[in-house]
Amino acid sequence: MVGVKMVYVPNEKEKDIMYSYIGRQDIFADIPSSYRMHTKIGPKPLTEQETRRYIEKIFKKNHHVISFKGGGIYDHYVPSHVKEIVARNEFYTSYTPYQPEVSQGMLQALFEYQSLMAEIVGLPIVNSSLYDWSSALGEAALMCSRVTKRNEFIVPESISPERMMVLKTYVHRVGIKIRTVGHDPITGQLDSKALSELVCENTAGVYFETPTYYGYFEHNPSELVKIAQDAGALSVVGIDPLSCGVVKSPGDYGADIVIGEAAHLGNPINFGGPLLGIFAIKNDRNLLRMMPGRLVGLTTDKEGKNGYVMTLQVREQHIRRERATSNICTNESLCAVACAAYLSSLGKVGFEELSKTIMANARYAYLNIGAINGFTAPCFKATYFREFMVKSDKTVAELEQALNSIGMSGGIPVDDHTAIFCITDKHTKEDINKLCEVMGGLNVV
Amino acid sequence: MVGVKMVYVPNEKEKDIMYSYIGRQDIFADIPSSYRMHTKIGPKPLTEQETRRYIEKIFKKNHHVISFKGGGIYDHYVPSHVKEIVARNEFYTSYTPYQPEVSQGMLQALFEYQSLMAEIVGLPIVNSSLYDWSSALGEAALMCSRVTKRNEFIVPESISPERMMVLKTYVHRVGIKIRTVGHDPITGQLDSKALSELVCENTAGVYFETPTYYGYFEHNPSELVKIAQDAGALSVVGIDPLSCGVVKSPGDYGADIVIGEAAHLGNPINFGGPLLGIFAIKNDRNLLRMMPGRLVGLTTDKEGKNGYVMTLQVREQHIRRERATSNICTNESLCAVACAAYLSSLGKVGFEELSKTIMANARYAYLNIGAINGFTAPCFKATYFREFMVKSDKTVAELEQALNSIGMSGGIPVDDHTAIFCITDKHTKEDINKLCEVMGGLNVV
Amino acid sequence: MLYKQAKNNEAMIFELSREGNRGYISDAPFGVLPDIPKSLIRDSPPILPELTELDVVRHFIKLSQENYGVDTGFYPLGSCTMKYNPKLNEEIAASIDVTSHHPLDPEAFIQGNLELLWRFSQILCDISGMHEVTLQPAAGAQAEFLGAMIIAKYHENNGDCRDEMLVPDTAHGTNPASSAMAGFRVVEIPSDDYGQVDIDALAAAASKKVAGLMLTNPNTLGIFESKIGEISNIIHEAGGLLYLDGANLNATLGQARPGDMGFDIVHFNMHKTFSTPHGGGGPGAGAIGVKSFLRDFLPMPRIFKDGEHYTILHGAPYSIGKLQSYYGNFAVLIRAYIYLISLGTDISSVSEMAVLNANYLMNRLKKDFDIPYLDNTPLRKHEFVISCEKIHKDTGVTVMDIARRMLDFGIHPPTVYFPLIVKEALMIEPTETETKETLDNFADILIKIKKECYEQPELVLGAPHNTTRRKLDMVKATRNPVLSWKMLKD
Amino acid sequence: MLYKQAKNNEAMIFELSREGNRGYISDAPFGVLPDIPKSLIRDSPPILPELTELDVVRHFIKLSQENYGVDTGFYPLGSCTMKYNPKLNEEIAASIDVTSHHPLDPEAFIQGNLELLWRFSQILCDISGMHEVTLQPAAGAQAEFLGAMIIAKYHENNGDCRDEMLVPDTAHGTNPASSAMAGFRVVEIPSDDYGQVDIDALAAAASKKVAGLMLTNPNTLGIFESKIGEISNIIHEAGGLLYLDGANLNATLGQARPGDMGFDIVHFNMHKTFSTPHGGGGPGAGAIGVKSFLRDFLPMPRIFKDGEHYTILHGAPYSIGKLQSYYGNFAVLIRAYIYLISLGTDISSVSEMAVLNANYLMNRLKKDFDIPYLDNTPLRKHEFVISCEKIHKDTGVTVMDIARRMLDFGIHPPTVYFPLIVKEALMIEPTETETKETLDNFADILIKIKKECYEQPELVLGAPHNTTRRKLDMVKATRNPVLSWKMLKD
Repeated sequence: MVGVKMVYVPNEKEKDIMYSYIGRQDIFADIPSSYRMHTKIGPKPLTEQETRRYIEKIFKKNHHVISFKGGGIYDHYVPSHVKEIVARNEFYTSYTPYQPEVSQGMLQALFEYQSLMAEIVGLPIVNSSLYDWSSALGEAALMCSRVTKRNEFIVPESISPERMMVLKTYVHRVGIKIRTVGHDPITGQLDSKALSELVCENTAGVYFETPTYYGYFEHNPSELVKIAQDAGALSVVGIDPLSCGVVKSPGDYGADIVIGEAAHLGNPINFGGPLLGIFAIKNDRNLLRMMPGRLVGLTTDKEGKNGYVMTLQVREQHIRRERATSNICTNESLCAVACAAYLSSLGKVGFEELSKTIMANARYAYLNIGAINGFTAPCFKATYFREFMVKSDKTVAELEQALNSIGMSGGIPVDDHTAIFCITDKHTKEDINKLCEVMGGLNVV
Repeated sequence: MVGVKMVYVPNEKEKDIMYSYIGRQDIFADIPSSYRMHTKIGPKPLTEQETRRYIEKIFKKNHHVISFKGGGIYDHYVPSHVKEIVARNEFYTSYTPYQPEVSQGMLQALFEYQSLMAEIVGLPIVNSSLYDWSSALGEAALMCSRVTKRNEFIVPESISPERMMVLKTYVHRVGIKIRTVGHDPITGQLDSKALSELVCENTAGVYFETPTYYGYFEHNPSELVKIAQDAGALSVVGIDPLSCGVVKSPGDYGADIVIGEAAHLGNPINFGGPLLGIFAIKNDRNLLRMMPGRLVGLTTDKEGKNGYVMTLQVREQHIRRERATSNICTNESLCAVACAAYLSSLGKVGFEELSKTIMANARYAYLNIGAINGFTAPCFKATYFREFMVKSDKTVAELEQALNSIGMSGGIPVDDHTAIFCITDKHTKEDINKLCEVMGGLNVV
Repeated sequence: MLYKQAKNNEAMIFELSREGNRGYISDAPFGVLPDIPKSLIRDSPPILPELTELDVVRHFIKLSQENYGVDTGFYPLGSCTMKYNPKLNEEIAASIDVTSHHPLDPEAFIQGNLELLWRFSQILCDISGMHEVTLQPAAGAQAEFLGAMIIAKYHENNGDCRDEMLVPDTAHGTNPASSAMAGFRVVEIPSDDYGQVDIDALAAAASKKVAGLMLTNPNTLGIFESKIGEISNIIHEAGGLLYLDGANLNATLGQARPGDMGFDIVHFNMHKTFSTPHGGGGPGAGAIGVKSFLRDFLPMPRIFKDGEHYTILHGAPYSIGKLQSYYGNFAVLIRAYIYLISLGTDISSVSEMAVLNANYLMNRLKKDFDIPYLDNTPLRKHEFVISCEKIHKDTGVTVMDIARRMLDFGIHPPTVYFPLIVKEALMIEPTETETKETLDNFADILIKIKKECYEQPELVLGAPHNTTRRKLDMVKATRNPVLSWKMLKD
Repeated sequence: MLYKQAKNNEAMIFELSREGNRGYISDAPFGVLPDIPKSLIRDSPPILPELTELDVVRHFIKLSQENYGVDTGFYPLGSCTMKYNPKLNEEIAASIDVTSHHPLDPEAFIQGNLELLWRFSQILCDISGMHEVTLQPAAGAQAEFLGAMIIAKYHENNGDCRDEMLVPDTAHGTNPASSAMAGFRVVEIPSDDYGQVDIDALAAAASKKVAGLMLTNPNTLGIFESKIGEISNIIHEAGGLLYLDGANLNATLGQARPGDMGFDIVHFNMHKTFSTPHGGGGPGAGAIGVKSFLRDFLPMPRIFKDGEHYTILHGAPYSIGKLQSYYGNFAVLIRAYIYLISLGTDISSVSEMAVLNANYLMNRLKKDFDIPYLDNTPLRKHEFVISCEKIHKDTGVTVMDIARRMLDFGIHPPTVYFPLIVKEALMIEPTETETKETLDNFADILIKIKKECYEQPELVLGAPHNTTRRKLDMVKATRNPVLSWKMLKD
């Protein structure tokens, strides 16, 4: 459709004036002619209505399912008012708040995100976001190495394969070695003895997750933190922040660095992105200096009024270039604002309630699944949060097929007979009963 | 769910303090005890998620159709940015702008709506909205009577039955008699001879519509206006404002009052409401004094800056009470803002284009329908805008059933074999071809 | 710290126009334009401004920042019940299920919408103690007009010629205006020393000419008409009908039902009692509930439940007809319905806190301000009225000046000069959705402004200082009306 | 008339907390909590603030009014391409189709999403002249890191040990930072008198140690690297790879393709070139396009079209692995895709107007300001850089002061102090979505401020005057970091 561009590109009638003002007609003359294009590329321009029809036709090829897949992507309900807040034009159409005097809204909102997350993880310093949990792990490994000047990073064998792949990418070229430590086959708990033996003078950091990728908590996290710290390494803990409504925070047991995923606190899952990587540290000037990501701090203006600014920017790439603590520039600010609005809405009581609800509902699910003939759940003797492993006589593929046929999507496969199921606040009792019904029916047939 | 109310009702923990501050525990003691309720009424409170599930379950009982029904409700595309504008919290959560200094945004937006609509209808004074076209007609009849101190109001026989019913309700108790005038059976044009004979010293106003309920234009509106005015009556013209992108505006032919419906310019159809009633008058101080509805005017503030206020409020019920020009108080402001945003987006060229597109596409439809064996369309020799009558050998009910079965909804019935079909900018060529296919198939079977 | 509203100095949209720019482009036609008689063709299209999508967005976003809503601050505008508008309701109202159906589409395709309307009217019946509800009125005033029409129709139907409508002197202006539109002569009933309907005056007025009484209860002083039983008897014994102006229903939700008090007709305002947003003046939505003996007079269409199916009744012999097209303001009604099903039985906590907030705030202010009728009637319901007459006499500062001064503190002022029987009235309705801190802050500011009236009256007289515009010249606007760009240009 | 930003004096959200208030309540559990070992249980829940839904909404709405975005005004922040974010894209991105799918759900259920990603990557290939595109990077910087990793992997795979990355002195800071993260030693290449890469220096640096060159073209001076053919030859002959930092792609869209110029790897920023909103810092989304000989190194997962079916490849032997979880920032990518299919072949008008706007504005300013390299290189692409060094020397006013003064006029200032090779640099990128009037207004204001620098420097030094906050103390924030409510309390 001729003219569609005019909706986004003005000055159609003023182009001539502008060209003659600058005194030249070919403003691309500096591009060597051999590279210049002489034909237009791309499809036929579409009007707004045509565009919408085009996209909606493709969307029809998706099918909505009740999914029990998690793996860091937790499909929580997002209250309407949180969506309305992040749809505010002044928020979503702004850039990184480089000019603080005119950007107090975003800065205060990010400061509040940092503050709310600090309360949850129990550490006072949280950056204003990283891309996701996985890249936060990569950054944590790099930071541990920078801080300790050591080059080994220990992770649990039970780590999510996604996170493991990202971690490897992040450390691959800077000479950090990844070492893994196993877990007890009954309790799933990280093998603290093996860990004690593994740490050495090369250990930059020890990472563990709680809840783990398999869904249960480490019951003695302070021991793991201590092993790391005793070896002169930093302890890095990966969490689902929602679990901190029930269980001790990493701050409670002295973790140095906390990472995790917070997208599910106020953001839809969006097919896996954007996410919201948490990165928190102890109040330690040395760690602070080495920390990746943006920080918003409180200060005062020339009239003495409180105000907010991006601070400690000297760590960042736009100032320190190749010696920066990270290359991160664009982060996930708006997701952090959503998270702040969501957490303030839940409040102290609501956060604890929701944390417990997830835990209770997950228990309802694994108890009922575990009671089905031919199924075992959960698989370790430990306290679980939202995810749990299900072992079945039938293969995961057979189970998945049966679930797909009624519009459900089962757990994330671990091996041929094991999958990790996930419960969020969107699952109803009926959903889980239906899941169990399919599982039960599977064995009968 | 206990506590749901707390989301909307604060002070749960401060109630005791407040009760003791006022020094009484029973704040409903002034309601005679015989009337006080001792049991709670209503259903179980629902959480946000439960509420959504409940509503969505009921919505599933609706079925989306491609509808060819119009009758004043025209399902036009609403651009995304228009929706975003009226979703601005400062707009939609504000009251009528009684305090102008803090409400300049809404006042300016309404002034702009008045101004844009004034350009379209060709009259300089447009109020900031009435409920809908029908009640605008009622108000117009009342106003004509007030202004002329006469008590007969002439309307075309071809008026929409909805509008006719509303008109009758509005004038029923104040002694205004409704007289009707017919139209030429071939051209559909209002019988100007009959009208000339009907007008008399009792005629307060003469109302006609262009396009008419049947969809064609009055080809000689200035004659009709003149007949009214020569009889000392006011002429009232009902329009689809979009048609004024092509045809002369009522201002061009000297109408005294213009009414119509503008909801489709920027607002979704919403199952028929809210709508957006247009009410415009000539620049005549006497008419202005007698006009219903709110008006926003330009003035200056104490620093001499331009600013906007609600003006001429002395006409209104909150000041003049039973002698007010109308009882209207709440109107359709936000729909008017959407309309202003939409019209500014279309602009001069886009408005004309859209007006012509509707007319051209309607013609495509009636030519193709008219070419089907057993069908006649359109039914009058006249120029049509968006709606047109279709006569068929089969009954309207048979046709409707056939269309329903493929997810379409046909025209609005006029009689057993006639229905009024409507074309909007949402109908595609494929929709109309499909419609014709069903019509063609109907006669074959 | 004083509030400062944004000043964007935004030009009128016509001034932003630049030839050739476009903000929305519709699909190209697939048909061909018919030959149009020359006489019919407009000489030139309407001179609408030409802007890009960005221009349009930026213009209206900037304007919005120069407006004040519940979402930006406290809005204790008396009798308007400016409570919080829950966002779930907004989101659902914007969904395709609400926005996309034509009201005349086949019954089978709109069962969901019909069910919602039906269920909603049932809830309203339950809450009000009425027997049938119509959701057609587009607003409260149209509902009043409908109520008056039903009263008229009822008496007409009885062959009873009654042309007087009784209205208390505290009534909203819409009551007399609506009565007049329905052809009634309005007879005003004075208030007594308790701020309530003067029973003796009412009894004296209650003749065979009286069609009905339009009563607001609690009234616009926020005072519950405790003698409602007596009032009901007087009106009914005179053969009249009792109509409740439901503008103040927020005060009694779940506490007492108008149906039980003898009201024959009740109107509801969705945008007051049931939390739908007011949109800067509208759209709102109204409803009318009636006792069963009046149900045949209700407007068309009516919705009935037939087993699991919902049907539409388009005509009925005694119906007053139609008030506006189709089913009323559906997109507004749906928000109110969601609000009600979400709160459920907790609806009584709405009225409790609305009343507690009002009484708390009144008590915070009673030492510093005159509150008429307080000695005789110590309780208020959802709102209360202060008189600033003494301040005016002492300092020359009017209540309107005080209202304007409040703007400087980021608070929307209460309603002023209403009800008419209180001089220099300030009518304060905090609503239930505001916190105690907000009320305390409001009280502190009002007391501070009173002090300013005595100590620095020029500060108050010159207000507002911090809003987008300073005090606007209302007289100029009336004397020389400029009501459109067209009038400005010409 | 000067702009004034809103000042709402909004407290920190923790200060608004009142015990017992709730802003969102989740469903009650249907299961029973397991026994949790005491040692695991948190002593007390995190002290999150307690607010009603209204409190939360009002707080953040007020904060939003104290922020500045493209939708509130001109935002010529150089190198950030702050163009208009079309609202259709926002609406579709908020629809359930975009928001609700899990990335690991069965392929058969997510065919629509896979198709969209696949089609999008095809369009990016077409536009850039590259052969395969991955959409995984969450942002431009992550894309750069990925590009550097692909360069590393390529050489590793060839058994070729190269540890130097060449980066011009005009490069964005992310280039050296990303190179370092990928284990490279960064070698800076100076610019010549034309504001372009010094070819001799480049040739001298091009050794067998060189893994590649990260080039921005047009560069951050807005100057097109006209000797790109020579540059490409030098790098390729040395065995290195040529990487395009695509931050400035807006300048060449539809005019010339990096693939044709010899680039082996290109990165894209959705939130710059393709109009997705920047969200106050993110989320954005990146993409990397490569020539076919590098496709095996792309990260997992990759999407392939197989007839009408789209499949996901989760592993491949030479892949660099994964950069972040799953498919990247889908909700951002979808906006960019919609933008591209909507514009279609009109994409070239984007670059035309972006470049015309920049050159027009530069010419409007060149009489009054120093524009380095202008004599040698008179054309700019999408942006240009002014030096305020003389003003600084003459008056003591820094470019940062000038930037702050612009805020008083309701304009977001350009980027300052970048690129590093220009002293007191002001880097101006108007973008194509702004009108000539906006540019003229900007030029007038900048010239006016220059005048102020000489005549009333205190006005500029004291700026901003009309924003939510006056000049903020950056040093204090660094010296005594207060980074959370927790730190403030303690």
